[in-house]
Amino acid sequence: MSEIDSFRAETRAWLEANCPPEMRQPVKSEADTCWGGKRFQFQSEAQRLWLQRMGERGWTVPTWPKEYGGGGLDAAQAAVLREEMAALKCRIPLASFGIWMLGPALLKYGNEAQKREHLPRIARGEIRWCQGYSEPNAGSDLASLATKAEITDSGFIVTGQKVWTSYADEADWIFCLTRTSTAAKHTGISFLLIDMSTPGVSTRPIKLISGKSPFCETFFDSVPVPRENLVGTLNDGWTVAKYLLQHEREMISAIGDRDLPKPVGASAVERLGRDASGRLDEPVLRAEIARFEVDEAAFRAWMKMAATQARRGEANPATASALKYYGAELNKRRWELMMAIGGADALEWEGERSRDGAAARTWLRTKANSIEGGTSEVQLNVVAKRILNLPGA
Amino acid sequence: MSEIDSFRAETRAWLEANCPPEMRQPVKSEADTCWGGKRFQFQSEAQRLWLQRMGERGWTVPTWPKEYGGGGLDAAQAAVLREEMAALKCRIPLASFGIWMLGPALLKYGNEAQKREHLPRIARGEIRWCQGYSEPNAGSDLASLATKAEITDSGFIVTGQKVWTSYADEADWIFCLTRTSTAAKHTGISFLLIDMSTPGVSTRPIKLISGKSPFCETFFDSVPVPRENLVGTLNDGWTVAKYLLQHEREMISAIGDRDLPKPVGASAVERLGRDASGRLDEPVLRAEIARFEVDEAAFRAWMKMAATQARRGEANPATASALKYYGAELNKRRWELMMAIGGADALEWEGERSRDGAAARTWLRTKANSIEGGTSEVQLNVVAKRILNLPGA
Amino acid sequence: MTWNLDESQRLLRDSARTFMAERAPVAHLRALRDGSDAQGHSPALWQAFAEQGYSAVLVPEAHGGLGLGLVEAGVIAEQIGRNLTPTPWLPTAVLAAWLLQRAGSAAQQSAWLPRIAAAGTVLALAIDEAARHRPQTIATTATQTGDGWRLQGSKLFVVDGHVAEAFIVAARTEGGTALLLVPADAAGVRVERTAMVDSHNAARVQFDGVTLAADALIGSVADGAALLEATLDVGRAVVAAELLGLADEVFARTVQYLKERKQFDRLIGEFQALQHRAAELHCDLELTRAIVGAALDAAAVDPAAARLIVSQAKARAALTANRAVQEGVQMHGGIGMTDAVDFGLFMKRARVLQEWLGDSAYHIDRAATIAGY
Amino acid sequence: MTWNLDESQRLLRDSARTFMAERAPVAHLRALRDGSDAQGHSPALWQAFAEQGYSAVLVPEAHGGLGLGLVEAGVIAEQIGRNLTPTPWLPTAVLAAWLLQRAGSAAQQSAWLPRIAAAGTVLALAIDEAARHRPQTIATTATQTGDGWRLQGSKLFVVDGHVAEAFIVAARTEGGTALLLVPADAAGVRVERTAMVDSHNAARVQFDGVTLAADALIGSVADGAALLEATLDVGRAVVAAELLGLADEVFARTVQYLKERKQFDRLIGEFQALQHRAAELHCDLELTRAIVGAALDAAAVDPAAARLIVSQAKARAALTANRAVQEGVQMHGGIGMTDAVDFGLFMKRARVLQEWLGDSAYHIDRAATIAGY
Repeated sequence: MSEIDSFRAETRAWLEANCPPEMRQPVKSEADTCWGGKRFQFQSEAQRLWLQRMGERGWTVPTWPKEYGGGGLDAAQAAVLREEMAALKCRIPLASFGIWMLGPALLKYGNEAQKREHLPRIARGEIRWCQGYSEPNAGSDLASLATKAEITDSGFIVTGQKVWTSYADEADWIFCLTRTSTAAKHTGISFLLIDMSTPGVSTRPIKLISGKSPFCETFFDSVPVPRENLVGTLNDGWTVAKYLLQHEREMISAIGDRDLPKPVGASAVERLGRDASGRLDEPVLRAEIARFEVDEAAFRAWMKMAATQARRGEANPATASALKYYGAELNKRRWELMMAIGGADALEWEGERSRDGAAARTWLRTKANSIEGGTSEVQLNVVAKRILNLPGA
Repeated sequence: MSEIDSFRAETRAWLEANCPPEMRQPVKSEADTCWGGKRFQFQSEAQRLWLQRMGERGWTVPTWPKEYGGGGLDAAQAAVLREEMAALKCRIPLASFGIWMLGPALLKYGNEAQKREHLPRIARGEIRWCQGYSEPNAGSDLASLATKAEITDSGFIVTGQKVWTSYADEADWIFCLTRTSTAAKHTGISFLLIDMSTPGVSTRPIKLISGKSPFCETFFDSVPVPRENLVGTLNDGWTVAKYLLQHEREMISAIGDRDLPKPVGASAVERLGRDASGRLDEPVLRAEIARFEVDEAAFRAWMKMAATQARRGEANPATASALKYYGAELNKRRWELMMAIGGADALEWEGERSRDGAAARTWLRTKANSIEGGTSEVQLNVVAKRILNLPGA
Repeated sequence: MTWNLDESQRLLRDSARTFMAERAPVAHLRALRDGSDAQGHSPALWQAFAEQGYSAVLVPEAHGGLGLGLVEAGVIAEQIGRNLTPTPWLPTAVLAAWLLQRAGSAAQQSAWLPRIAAAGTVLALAIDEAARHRPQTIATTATQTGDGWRLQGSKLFVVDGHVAEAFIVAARTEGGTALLLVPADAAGVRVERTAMVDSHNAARVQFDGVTLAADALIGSVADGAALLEATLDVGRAVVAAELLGLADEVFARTVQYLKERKQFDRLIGEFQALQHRAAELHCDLELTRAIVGAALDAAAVDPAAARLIVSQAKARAALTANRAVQEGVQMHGGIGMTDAVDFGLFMKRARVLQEWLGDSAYHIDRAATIAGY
Repeated sequence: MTWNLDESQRLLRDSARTFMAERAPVAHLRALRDGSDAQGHSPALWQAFAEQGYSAVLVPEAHGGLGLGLVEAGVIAEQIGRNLTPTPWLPTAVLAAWLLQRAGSAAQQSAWLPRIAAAGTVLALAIDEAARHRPQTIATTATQTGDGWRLQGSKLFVVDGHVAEAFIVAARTEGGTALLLVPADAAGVRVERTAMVDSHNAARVQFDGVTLAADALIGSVADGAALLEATLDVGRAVVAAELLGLADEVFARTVQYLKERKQFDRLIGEFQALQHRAAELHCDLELTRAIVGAALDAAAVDPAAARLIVSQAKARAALTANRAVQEGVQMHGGIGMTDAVDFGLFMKRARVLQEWLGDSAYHIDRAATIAGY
């Protein structure tokens, strides 16, 4: 038995022994996700146990080094773990911006003390992080941020406001871009880690058009931050931010691949029926759906192609922008069609019949797809410049 | 009987007496158009006679002053003439860039001698004019033209090249934008009238993708032009040009209104038949056509609205750009659909069955709609700047 | 037309513009929504509509109305669209008023038209039975009994149905289609208010063996289908005008934002890609304005002869409004996604108006059918 | 797939790229066109295809071919698309070769496959009878006689039909569909060359009581319809690859032009509106590349199971190529409208390839039908 085969056998055995049966059921709603953190309320003992066991083994972050709480697996082993978890239908033990975003940044730009301090607690789900990038007057032009970090003897005093901080009201710490110099736009930014229990930090949820509030405004009123919480070089936080943005886009562009929603055409027939010729009984809507499904099939094929190319190291990194752009626009089109199919039913906003307006709220939610994580316009700029090499973009 | 009513009665009587029956038949092809000029071959005696009679009366240019060969009619009378000609189905006696473009420029910017010299000969169809604006390296950026007009004691020596000069190979004179100063882009241009029989002028037809050659390249090799052929002020030709461009756009945007082509949907049913439910037997093509016809109906309504608003003086002059843009794109869509409807038949390029590939050639011709007379991109820039007042367009 | 107005129509437009902006701006909708208002509209505002004459626009002078036409209705609808005003005006003062003045008996006209003109009632049209608009296939049945009717079926997307005093119900019956006036308090009528995405008002209504007198019928059974279609087309033209007003307002606000918002040290309105999209949208708005005007003109003369252009206008207005709200949200970026600004409200309302009386897919298909292919 | 190639497939692609660019670039098409060539293609070039093995790609090794698959055919088609190469390759070495190796009798295979591999013949598929592709409704009839067939009907858009040695004709017959091999010189066959917009070659062919021996039938009548559909789907996947190659080439030339052409003192590639349109087109090209590759992969395994993705690929490739040529001409401005540059030729060829074996409207409709709605 090769080394990887025996790793596979051990992994399967361990998962079978340690993953509680409840954690092998499909996720039913957002509420089933385990986010960890000091204030997190576990939905079940099984959820708590699953996190604890995986965390102890470092398998919440399989490829991180062991000394920082990771599993120390190589790429092949990590793939085996993913495959075996999929085979047993194990849920992901921990969803975390710490894992997805801050971790990679610390591994690349953090100093030894920062890694030892923060990474293990991320891995074990003890601390929940949120991201403080956007500001009310920055938007797509992220680097024009104004939140001020005044330099003091012991560190910084931070004053300003962030916006679109996901789940800031439930997070323990925030990683932030702050302005430490006004001399130049991109080279006056520093990347700070801030404990949200520090006096002067406050948050306010933002009510969205979908009626939900996954984002907050976060305010800093003369918040003291110790010097050791600076990641990377003073005034060079933009380098860290760019690295993370690229990471984020790849993550967002991969989301579409996770689970395939029911085909629009099939939903339409189910709801609207067929005419005498066996076609969907709405000729023009049928044509619009069919055109959409051609594009969707092609997009799925593109995602697979891009993944293969990325694995081979043949992909232009800006491909993530192209995929992010197209996927966002496609999902918006999907939900415009779903609303048309749903007709009057899909217009309901409350009550059991419409599951509290689930269709309408999802439709409204998709409008953010082309804004968050870099607007569609920004992605097209990136494609024009980095893939097509067009001048002066 | 009111004055206008008696004018109407007289007009009708005169038209009935003077418009030859052949000139009341619908125009069958481009060849039926009378362009006038020294080298023009009349298609028939009736065509010659109709031009002569209308020219003598000044009714080729009804609203121009009588002293310049016009009819001296006011707007109301001109409308009556148009209506009566339409009622009797009289053909237009003369198609002429002299009438449509140079005439209005001379009336506004020409001096008395120029008006007396050129306008009557335009009105009678004795001289055929063409327009020399575009240059190979200018394109949409018209003002970057390079054709040089060196100033001499007696006038100018013109050297350079024009392109897209419509029917230059059949024209007698050309009105040209030339560079008389390189100090500034827009204020170093002069508007010259050039006799094309002057030594040094030569033309070469441009073969288009449709297989036709309505345009030429026109070359000037040290062509002497007398001082009196300068229209307007030296170095201020851009003012004249802008005035004419506006005129041209209005003309082009009005073309669509002249005669309504057969509806695309009706053509489709005629060729492709109906299915059992009575619908066009191609569901997706049907949806595309139906969507097109909605836009086309709306565009027609818009043209009427714009015409009404223009008559009342309520229109933004840049509306011509918006109409030009939309009309061009719509016509391209129309012919993409016509090609789809025509299928394999429409792909034929020669022979009687396809009337020498009439469909395909028209389809290819429409691709120029969004380029000639200012590209679609330029029109959108104009709309953004002059109608929406967006900054720094 | 909404653009080719005569002097008195311009005065009406200016009055409606001022009135809605002052009395019923978007903040009015917000207040009703956030207060979870039981009626979902303001009876005081509805009363004020009467004072302004808006509720009387289609009611003949003989019945206390103004005896004006669809162009005037369109002018008012446009201003309602701009302000997202929640009001039972369209079902009551357009759909019901038009149908009753066209086909109501003398008794029906005297009973209802003066009260409509005075905004003293709310009437609602009950047509749709499934999620999508399909007025050709009605399952609700009206059975002629000895001395009247028996009505059985259920309706949904009955706009303003939860506050209606009576419904005008379309039902299948022997020999054609019956349009029946049904009091909301009749035995067997059950009304369920549906909270809609746009915070406007609609209901699902069940008619369970409702018995009605013979005089509940509007017009005749033989003419019922044609009468229904004409009424719907009148409504569609006016809804198209409401969509136009909404789209106009969203676009104006978006263009304004393009002139104010800075990104990358430039006003975002300087970016050519946004300029071109804005310019294209301007074209869409102009041609929508034109065809909505033409549809109102044509429907005012004869809805039966205006079927094609009404479908074209409703489809085009839906497409334009959809594009306007989508661009409005996108060009505003994240702030456009928040409930704090009005763009979400415009987007939600646009979606409901798109669906109401048939969406663009429905009307593009209908236009093709009418055009013979 | 045209993107997920193994080593030998990459070598084939590189060879085809060099070969077409050197031996059959766009100038080759121009020369044939301007010389009004009687055959419309170069027999010497066709012979060179054999030397390169391109004509042998789908012919089994037992018959002197390479025994490769549809992916390899797609690789060659892509390079043909880039260069607008006029060649009878697709009808002969793809459609006919695939059908014969799949369903031909031993005698038919021995008679034709070695000659196809050696580019020693031209075969043409005769399917369409009306302007639009409707292979489900065939009017041409084949009647079984005592010892063979009698064929009656007429076909059009028979690509390379004017130089074909024989036709494969689809005909309706008792019990199903007959695919018949018909020599071009058989009595009752009348061939009329049709000059096409793209200066490629096609014909209208009449079969007037043509008598054929029993062994003219390929496969069986019962399987005929399925066999025809599979053959068409193989062809569609390969035509999609040709469209992809064409679109790629046009886009590359357009992007190059954006980097060179100045207007208003700037490179036109600096204008954001053009940048965004180019970036969108890049996305279209990538997703077309991906789905064309997936369709070739799937059709290589089993065309009957690949119907949906083949239709999606053909539709998507047609839409992308159409957009690429339109943007190519528009972004080039006036010069793009002249015969002196190649854009018109790309546009013309794209139009023919779009139509061939069904345009985007046909395939979007077919995809919906296959998907069950």
